Amino acid sequence: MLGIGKRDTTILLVVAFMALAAPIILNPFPANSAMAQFNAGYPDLMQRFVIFGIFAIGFNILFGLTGYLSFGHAAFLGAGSYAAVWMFKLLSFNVIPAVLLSIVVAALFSVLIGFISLRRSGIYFSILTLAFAQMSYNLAYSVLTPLTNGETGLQVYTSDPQYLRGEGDPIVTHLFGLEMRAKETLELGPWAFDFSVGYYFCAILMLISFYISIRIFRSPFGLMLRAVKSNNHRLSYTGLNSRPYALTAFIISGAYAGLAGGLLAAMDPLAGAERMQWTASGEVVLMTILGGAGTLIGPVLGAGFIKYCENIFSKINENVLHSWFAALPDGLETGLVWVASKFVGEGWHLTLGLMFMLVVIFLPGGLVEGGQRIGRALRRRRGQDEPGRSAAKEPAE
Amino acid sequence: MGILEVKGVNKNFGGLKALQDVNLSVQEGTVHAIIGPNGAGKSTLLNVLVGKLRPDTGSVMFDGKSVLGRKPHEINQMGISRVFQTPEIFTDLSVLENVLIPCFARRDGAFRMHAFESVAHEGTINEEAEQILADVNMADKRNLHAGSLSRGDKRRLEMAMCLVQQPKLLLLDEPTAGMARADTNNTIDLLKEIKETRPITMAIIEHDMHVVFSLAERITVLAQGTPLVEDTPENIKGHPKVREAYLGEAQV
Amino acid sequence: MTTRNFTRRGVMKSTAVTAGGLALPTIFTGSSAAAFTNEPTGSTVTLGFNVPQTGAYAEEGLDELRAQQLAVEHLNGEGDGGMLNTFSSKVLDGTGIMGKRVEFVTGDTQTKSDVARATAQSMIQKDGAVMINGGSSSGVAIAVQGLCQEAGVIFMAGLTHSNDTTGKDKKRNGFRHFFNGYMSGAALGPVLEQAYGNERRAYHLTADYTWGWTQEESMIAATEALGWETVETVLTPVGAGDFSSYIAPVMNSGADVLILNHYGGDMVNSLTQAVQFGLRDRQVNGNNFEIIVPLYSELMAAGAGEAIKGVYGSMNWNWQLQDEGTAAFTRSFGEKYGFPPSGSAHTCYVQTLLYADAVTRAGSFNPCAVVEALEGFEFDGMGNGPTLYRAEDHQCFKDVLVMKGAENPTTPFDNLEIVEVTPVEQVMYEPDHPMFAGGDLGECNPGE
Amino acid sequence: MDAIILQILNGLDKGSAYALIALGLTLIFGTLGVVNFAHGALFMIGAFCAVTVQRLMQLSHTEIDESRTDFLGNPLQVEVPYLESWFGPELGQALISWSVPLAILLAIPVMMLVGWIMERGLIQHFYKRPHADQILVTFGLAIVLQEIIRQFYGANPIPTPAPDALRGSVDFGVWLGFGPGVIFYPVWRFVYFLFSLLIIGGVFAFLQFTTFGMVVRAGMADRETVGLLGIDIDKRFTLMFGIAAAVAGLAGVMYTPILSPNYHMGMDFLVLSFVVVVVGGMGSLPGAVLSGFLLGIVQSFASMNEVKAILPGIDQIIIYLVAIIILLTRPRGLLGRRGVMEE
Repeated sequence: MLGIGKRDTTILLVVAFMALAAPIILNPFPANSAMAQFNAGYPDLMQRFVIFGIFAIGFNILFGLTGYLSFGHAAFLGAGSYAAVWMFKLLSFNVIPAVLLSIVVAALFSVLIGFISLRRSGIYFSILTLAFAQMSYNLAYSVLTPLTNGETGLQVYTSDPQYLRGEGDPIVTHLFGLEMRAKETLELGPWAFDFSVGYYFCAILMLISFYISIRIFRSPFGLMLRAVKSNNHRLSYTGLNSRPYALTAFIISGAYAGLAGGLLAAMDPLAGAERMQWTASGEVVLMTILGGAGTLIGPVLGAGFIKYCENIFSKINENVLHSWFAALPDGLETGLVWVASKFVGEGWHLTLGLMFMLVVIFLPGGLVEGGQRIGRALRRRRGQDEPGRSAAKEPAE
Repeated sequence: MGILEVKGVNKNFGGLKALQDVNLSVQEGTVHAIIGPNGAGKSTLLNVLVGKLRPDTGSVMFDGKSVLGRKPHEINQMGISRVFQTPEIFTDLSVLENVLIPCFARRDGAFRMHAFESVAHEGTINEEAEQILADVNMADKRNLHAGSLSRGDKRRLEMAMCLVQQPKLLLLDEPTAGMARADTNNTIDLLKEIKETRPITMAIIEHDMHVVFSLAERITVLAQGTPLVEDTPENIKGHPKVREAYLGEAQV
Repeated sequence: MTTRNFTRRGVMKSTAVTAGGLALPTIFTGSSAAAFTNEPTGSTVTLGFNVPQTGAYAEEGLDELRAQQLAVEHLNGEGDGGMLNTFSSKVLDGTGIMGKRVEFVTGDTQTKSDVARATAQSMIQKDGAVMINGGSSSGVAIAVQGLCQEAGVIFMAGLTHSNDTTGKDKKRNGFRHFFNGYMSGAALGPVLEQAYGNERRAYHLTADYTWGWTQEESMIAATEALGWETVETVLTPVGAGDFSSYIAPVMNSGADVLILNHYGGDMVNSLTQAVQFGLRDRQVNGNNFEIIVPLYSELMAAGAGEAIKGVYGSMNWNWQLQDEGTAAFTRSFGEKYGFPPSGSAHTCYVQTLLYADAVTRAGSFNPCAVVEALEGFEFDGMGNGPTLYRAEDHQCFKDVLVMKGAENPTTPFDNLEIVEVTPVEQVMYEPDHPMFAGGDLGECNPGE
Repeated sequence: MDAIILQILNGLDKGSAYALIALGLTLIFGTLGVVNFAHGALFMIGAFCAVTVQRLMQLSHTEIDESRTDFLGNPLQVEVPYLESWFGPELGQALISWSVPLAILLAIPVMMLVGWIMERGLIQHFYKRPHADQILVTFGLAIVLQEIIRQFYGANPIPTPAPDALRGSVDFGVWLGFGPGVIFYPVWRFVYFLFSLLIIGGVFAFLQFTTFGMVVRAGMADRETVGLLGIDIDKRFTLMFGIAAAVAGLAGVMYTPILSPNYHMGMDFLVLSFVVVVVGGMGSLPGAVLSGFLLGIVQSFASMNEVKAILPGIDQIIIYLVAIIILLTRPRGLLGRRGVMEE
């Protein structure tokens, strides 16, 4: 189906189902229950899941396939966001021109940075990209304020021209009149599920991005990219020029980052300079490795994992903990709350750090490997383990 | 006029004269061995041929065109393939994928953006790849991880990757170095078979005289960066200068 | 597809109460939309406390959080009532807000605009917060203020000192209890004149971002009005760490005053290092060389240690004030946590009470009603004397404190001492003052 | 001229910090081939050794001063450090003010121990893993370490002044023949610079003149060969990790009077230290030191008003700009070797 193999079609369908049903899947707990704290099915966070999913999918095309570890991809995310907000400021709140321009701007920016950085490989390449991104961030924060509005972040003012804005157009981001923030709520008893326009807009673009990434993975081009990672030396003695391959991958992943940046702005028309900081570049690296670099679905999982931690764990404060453990005897409750509070709320970074360590120590292939292990264990229990199968590990599952 | 013509090549590293006035002509369709003691400049010469090093003076013509100043991938596209001392393969990819890559390289050139086609749907290319694997008796290993192969199989795979490109000239850099006797014999058989079944020119750089005399039709002896003699294996064996410079130490 | 906007929380709560299970599955109950975003329909109301809990301003944020929790206790009738006893408006009676018990959710802004907006969004979309409060930087405050305006909830900005928050970025749904750069300059001016005279030459080191620039602009205006000369203004990268290469040129520039328009870690480092360079031991133009830090905070002063001795700066509020409200707040905070509250804690505490008060007076949680109740509101008993929330720009006007690093502090909490309480008239400015021009409050947005 | 000398001094001082961090990082890279993203955290832990010693020296007992009240109106509880009551206020204070240099004594064993635990407990399992995994696990470790420090010391910067005797600045210009009062420079910064030279010299001498050092150097060049010689290179590398951690930690201890330590200072230095190492050339110790000083000086000059007047904001990006230029003109940094970390 769709020109991809059966396995890939299954993966795509699973991802599509997850993405489209996310508002329900991510809200498993009744809205008023104590566990509602763990619900992630509200539009803003779901949008972040899929947007950072796009970012990580794109990054994986570069890092997962070619092995070039860029530490500067946040620069393209930021450039995409700025481009989109400028479109809002100059044209109208319609998201289409904004998203298109954000892709184009980020791609052009990545041509420039990629062309220079790819003259080196290994860590030298990483540091070159890092240097470019940090320069972009520092300048955006200070000297380029007329273009970026510095620390505050670029936003749309009522005094902005918006040349293409029609009379009755919404004053929030929209798709031909369909407001991004519009949503419908489905209530089933104590459960409540939000279906927001913005989320589905992002989710559909994520699915398209994911589909394109599958096609790239399975294409001759993708094969060449994996060859670049595996043995660049052999590649050139096989008559192939690795530089344009790597550069194209760099540009594609830059464009993905631009799309993600544009979508961030389309969901929330404010672009802050922190988006370009090295920590943001590092975040996408972590997402990809955590999920499983070079796998199709890993980066999406990694992105969801990190964003979930950031948004859910950081919001659990001592009050919430007390309400959870209220049923326990006093001393025990205090003790449990004390221990737990070190890992959530202000301590959520500790949880994140520990998770990084645990995943990488015990699951070298990232979360995807965790899934595979569970799958294999289940198969083995059913006695269906095919011998030799694990030996013939498919390189880019 | 040979398919490969090396004329007056000199290469210095600092004060060291690695190659001095090297002239060499490899005739189309022959197996030409280049031998010499350690430090004779064999590797330097090879690196000049594949574009990794640029000589200080002289010319290297392949098929009527100069290879000098061209990058390795361009030289490969001209029709020169290379087998390395330790097999250079794509260890992270499957055996089949390893041979698919040269197939694409032959069809599409040094760079082509086929990002939306599926590898699985490339009928002819897949057939070619399967064929060559069958030719080197590796068809049953097509789905294995190339990195997990035995050394001998890696060598076979590398050979297959070169052959599938249908090169005009195959350069072999000590193809049996470090191999056990049995593996060496297997490799010799493989090369012999290739020679018989394909119209191919080979240039072998080799230490092992057994290999050289089993395969070569012409031999050039290199010593201290200079070709000493060039002749048929029979004549080389008896050549006094060669014995003196090189074979004296080896058992022939 | 329809583009209705309505809130989940209100609907959800009502159905939760009536349905109590799957008995009455209401599908797409959009038509019963609330009148405004997150209208509280149950027995509770949720406030969102969005403060930095990680990164450089974490302690500042955590102190805000302590104060906010205290405010919630007082609103719900727990504890000693704190400033509720001294507040001039008496409508709050310790039964929550309009009879609804106050609950709160917290989030970590990381002092990043993006993250702060994400956590605020989650409070609004997921937790049904009707008011967002807190923060420790102007960039974040402006970003979150914009979000609250769009979403239709009230924003009570925490620590934000940039002129822009109630200047070119002011919003109808946002209010600021903190003072600003202009007011710092206006308050410091007379004190500096008295202490250092009229013939000084000032050298500015300024953090290279929006707050730094407005602070520098305000200080230049204030000091030049005294007759001081501005020798040089130098922008320094945020988070530079080592400021030596910016401090060294000060020595032979002919300046005799160094003004550090820095905050947070930058302030700690630049001040410590300037003192290390022996600037304050120097004599220039026959004057003792002096350093000024226009914006102080207790936590950062503590970070700078002994370097702050004798250094002038300004503050929004300090626990050493002598009025009743301050005493009440300091007592209840101190008894709960064991140390006195910081200025930013005070801001957030007061704002939480003020919001509750405004809702009660308006008789509605509707943001537009709250805005109306807060605009032009005058009150007393919350520290800093009589206070006005100006309708034109939502800036709060009250006395401003000029502080000095104490020479001999006896405890870790009195390392700053109040030099003067500058009366509000002196820091007053017109809403269309050039430093604040260009903004537009816009219309209040209740959401839907 | 005086301005230039001042900026050179500033640059050397900044450079000392960069060089020390980069030196430790390179030792780990070069010997173990590990990309250690937790190196900044080691620097931070060093700095908090100084804080710890300061806290220990200030251990106090409370005395109640009835004549004064605290903020709640209760009688004031005055904290009197034991050192003050034992040695009298003046000597006591003087002793306390020496906390930072004294912290070196604590930092060396602590850092060696931290390094040893890190290497044996975690890093050794990652020698054969891809660099990406090393980055992820050490980054996770860095976060965990800094959060632990935060649990104990809070997030606020903590003032850690230099000893009274070394506080303030000296009229350095007079020694160079300038008029009095032209070039003042803080004493502690001279101390830091000399200290860093001492450490750098010590590390080089250690590698150059001890058998241990020679083995390690050989191992840096070719690990397998050394292993073949029957030398247990792993054990030596463990110790090397400890030494690298100690170098980072000492850099942190002595830097505290310049930069009040806070829990995330390691992250602030992390990126910079990698840039320094890479500009110097992967695996090259002299390269790391050279590049540290070079970048420090370049950054100082870029901060001069005269330069900023022509190129606004240049001081924000100069380090990265220089890094890009160097990497494009010298493929392996200043003194890097071929093939190290190029894959």
